[in-house]
Amino acid sequence: TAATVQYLLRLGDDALVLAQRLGAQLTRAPQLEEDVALANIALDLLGQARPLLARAGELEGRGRDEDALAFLREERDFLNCQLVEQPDVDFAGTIARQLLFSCYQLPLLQALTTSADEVLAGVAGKGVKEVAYHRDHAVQWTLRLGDGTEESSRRMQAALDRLWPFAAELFESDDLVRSLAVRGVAVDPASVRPRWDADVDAVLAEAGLARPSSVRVATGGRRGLHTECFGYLLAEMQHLARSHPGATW
Amino acid sequence: TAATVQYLLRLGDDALVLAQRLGAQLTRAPQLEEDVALANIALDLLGQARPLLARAGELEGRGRDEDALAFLREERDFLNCQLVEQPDVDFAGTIARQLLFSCYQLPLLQALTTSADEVLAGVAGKGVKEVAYHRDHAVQWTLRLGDGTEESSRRMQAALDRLWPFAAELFESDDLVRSLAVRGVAVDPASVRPRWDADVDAVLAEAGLARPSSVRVATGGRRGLHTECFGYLLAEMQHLARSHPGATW
Amino acid sequence: AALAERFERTVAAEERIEPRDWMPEAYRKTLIRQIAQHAHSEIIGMQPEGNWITRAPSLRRKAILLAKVQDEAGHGLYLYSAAETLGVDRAELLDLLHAGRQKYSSIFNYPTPTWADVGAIGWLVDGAAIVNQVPITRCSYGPYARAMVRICKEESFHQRQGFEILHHLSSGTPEQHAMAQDAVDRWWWPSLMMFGPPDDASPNSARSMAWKIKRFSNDELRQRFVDMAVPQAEALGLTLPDPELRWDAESGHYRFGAIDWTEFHEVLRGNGPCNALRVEHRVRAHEEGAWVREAADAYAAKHAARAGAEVAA
Amino acid sequence: AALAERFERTVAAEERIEPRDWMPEAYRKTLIRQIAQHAHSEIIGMQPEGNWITRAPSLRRKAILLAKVQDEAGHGLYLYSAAETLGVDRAELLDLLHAGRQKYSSIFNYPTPTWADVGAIGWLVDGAAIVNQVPITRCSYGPYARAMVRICKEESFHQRQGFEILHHLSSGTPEQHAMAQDAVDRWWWPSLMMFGPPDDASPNSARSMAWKIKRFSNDELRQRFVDMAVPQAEALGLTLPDPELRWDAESGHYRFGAIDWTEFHEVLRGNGPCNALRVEHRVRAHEEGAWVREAADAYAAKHAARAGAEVAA
Repeated sequence: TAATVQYLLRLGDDALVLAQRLGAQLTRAPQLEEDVALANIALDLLGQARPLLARAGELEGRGRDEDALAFLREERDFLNCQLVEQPDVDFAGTIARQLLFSCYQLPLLQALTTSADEVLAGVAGKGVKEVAYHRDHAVQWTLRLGDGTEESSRRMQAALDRLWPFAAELFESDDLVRSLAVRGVAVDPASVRPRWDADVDAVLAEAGLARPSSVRVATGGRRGLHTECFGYLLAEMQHLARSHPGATW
Repeated sequence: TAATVQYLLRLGDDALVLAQRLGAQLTRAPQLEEDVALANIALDLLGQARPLLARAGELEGRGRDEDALAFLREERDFLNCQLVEQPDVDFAGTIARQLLFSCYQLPLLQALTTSADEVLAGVAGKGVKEVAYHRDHAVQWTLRLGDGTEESSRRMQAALDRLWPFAAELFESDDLVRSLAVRGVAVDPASVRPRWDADVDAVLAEAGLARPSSVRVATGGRRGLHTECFGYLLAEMQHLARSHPGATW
Repeated sequence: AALAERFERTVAAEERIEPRDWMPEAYRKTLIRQIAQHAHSEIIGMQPEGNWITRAPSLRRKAILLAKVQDEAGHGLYLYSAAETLGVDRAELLDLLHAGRQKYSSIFNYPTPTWADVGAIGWLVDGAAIVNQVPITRCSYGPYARAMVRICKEESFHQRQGFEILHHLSSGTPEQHAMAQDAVDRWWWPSLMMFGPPDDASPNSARSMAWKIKRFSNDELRQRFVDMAVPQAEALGLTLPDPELRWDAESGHYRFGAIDWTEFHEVLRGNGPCNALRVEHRVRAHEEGAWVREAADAYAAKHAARAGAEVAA
Repeated sequence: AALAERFERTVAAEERIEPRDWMPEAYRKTLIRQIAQHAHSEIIGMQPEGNWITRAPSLRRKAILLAKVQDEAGHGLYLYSAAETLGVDRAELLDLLHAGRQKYSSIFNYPTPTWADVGAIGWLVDGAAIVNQVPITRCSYGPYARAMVRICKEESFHQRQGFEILHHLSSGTPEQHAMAQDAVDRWWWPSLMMFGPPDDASPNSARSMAWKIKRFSNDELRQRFVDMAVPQAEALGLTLPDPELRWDAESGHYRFGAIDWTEFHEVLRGNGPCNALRVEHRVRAHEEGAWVREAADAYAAKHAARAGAEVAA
């Protein structure tokens, strides 16, 4: 179960951290409809994170609930991929991050609907519909920005170039995930890479955007190693909860 | 002594929060000499804040040291003026904040060198020389920016206009400070206003900048009421210390 | 004249004026101004609470708050749509907001320094909004009345959530209780000001009442709010910062102290703690989003052109 | 030829070449490249530690860290001045840094996720820097040697502070101890790489040695550092992440495992965890400061002109 706990934290932290980033964009979107849409996506992700973290805490058996895991863990204990923690430089960056992540998350959750862990299967079952919308939203905006104005195309390409090094980590396989995959609990993320490549390539082609050629591979999130922006995200997220030890809200 | 504690916190929090803002600018200055200069000013202010907070904790008698006061108080308990917490929008903003604050702090510390509180008198004695440099630094840059290029003059004027509403609070008098002034501990801040007006007006005139005409008066800091940016400053500053209750560093 | 008569008859019969109907120009203008101000208040009102989304102290509270601020964006959308039925468009109205030429509720010019402010806004500000808005569900202009039905339903949900936040804080640790009390102390008087100036200083009210846009006077609504809030404060275990507040058995109402209208007018004139901040934040989001809206328009135009070309081919 | 001979004689006699002296063009170029790289390393090196200034866990540590990062800016200033004696100016060198055409030490392309990283950088990175730099205090080029004397004095102060941070953490709570160990685990190997490629893969070393710019080979310096660090790690109560590390009584040195030079070359090629971040941060500060530098120049020019006009009048 220690392995399952780790795996649940990886998935739960991905959703939590991305929800946190998107939540910060509320009141800052380019139009009201996008305030609504980004909040929707953030809510879906938060709704995925909560049962995953709660389940991790339950299996761990050390009395930590979803809030203890979200608010009282330190940076090195967060297992999200580095992609989701990347800051929102502009709307193109927000969309690029959504595109890369949702094209990965959708086939992953589809495969996880049959997980041997009931909670995981339940979250995946509910999440598939949500993430299909997230992906559609990101695809539509990628097309509009890629095939919109000169500026939007330049910004969208720059955002993709900037975030591309963080994509490889999504598909990293390791002993933990492989052993859980054998037991039917997890899905080996490497298995969803072909689908991701096909989906992303198709969108980029239609949007007139180039697939970035960066060879750099950023990694470490699954081992708790994060980019320097992440500590500030946590400080903001955890400060109030940490300021009142033992209080409930 | 409860009044003296409050007064020491006002002065100490001013210095601490301004040091925190300036410290965040390190590696972001327009030239290396300014990285050095702003760090110097931040260090001076931090060096003033520490004995003031330590003295406040000592007089309070509840066992709180400088770190407990800096890292474990909540936003509503910080008594700094709102001016020092205002974010660094650009270098002109940093300089405008320095100008308004150092032109106030210098005559205040000069008067406090004879405070009946020994620690306060000591901090003031040492601080006078430091703040004379801070003021000179701010004045020189105000002249350069005001009388530099069109852009620099526009930015400097905008920064002054933006920060001007926060100046009045510096000179606010209340029963607490008046009663301490009678006892020779504090200086009534209203008494340094004429000097401030004269000094600031002279610099603005030489720099070709207009004295802002804003009638808005921002206030509340001395009662622990801060602008919305302040909570984020505290979250960042306090997060690590709050994450390890009871640890020393 | 026949048209005017029909308009008067419709209003008098408590029936709805619809966009296709003739209406007096002053009625249209009054409605546009009021609906726009209402919409702007929803949009600007996202900021004080949005300030706590990233810092909410539990995941459940974070989700509730996210949903609430999202609802406010949704309310803004309905209301701008309602205004658009009167022949203005959202972009124009937003420009007026950004230029400071249309107002939003002054209450949102106060800061939210603590988490308890989220509770106080929900309880008091949404509470006051509901008292203000429920009568508008019977407003003579159809689209506004219908938008308000939906909005009021959600607002009362928000108000209960605000109450619940404060209730939890009030019965929590001493620090939490103090935080709740402090927030109520700061929000109480501004909430009372939300109903607008006293009746004897509210020149436009009479006409709005005649048109059945407005149903009750400012002071009537304010009294209704106070009568509702006082027992709720007791249930919360919190006090209201008014030494003159007392039950008046004779009238069956709570009597309250004098409101500081100087503060109200200062905030209204732009000198409140957060006026500049709120408008700057909105303008920045709008300006930073300009290239995105342009891209969406360009894309739509290209694809409409292509679709047209395909049809022609 | 007489000039060249005099240059050779001065170097051989362990005397100093000064800016006014004749020197071979290759010597000048090598020095410019090395001093610039060194200066850039000080400036970029402010970032990983600067990352913790606003979050330092005590006011004392915050002051020490502020002072340290300030010292690094000061070191950058000395070194750019030393480079300027060779006929380039700081602005040119910064442009080369920003364009990625001059390098800085690869060690600064690693992130500082925890407070213990500040300690590890002080202890290991400054420690390695000192081993590298102390011999440069005897460099044949006078201005560089003199800058280095001052820098080394401050660096050894910084190194002790780093050691002290780790010592405090190591003997603190279990969480603090783990934080210190984790940081050392992450910084150890990159620190060893700071001495550059192994001698058999370091083509320019021989000439630098002949010119007495360099005094010891990369591998010699690396060994010196390891010999110094191992007992210090023991004193800290921390382990070094090298299972092959052991004392070799025969040679009187610690033997250590093989270095992963692939990682070194990847980071050098720009693919380290923070290469993009570091350069972008630097470029942003430079670009955002452009209007300030222009204003200062314009002001200086105006006032020089006015002073001239007054003299003429």
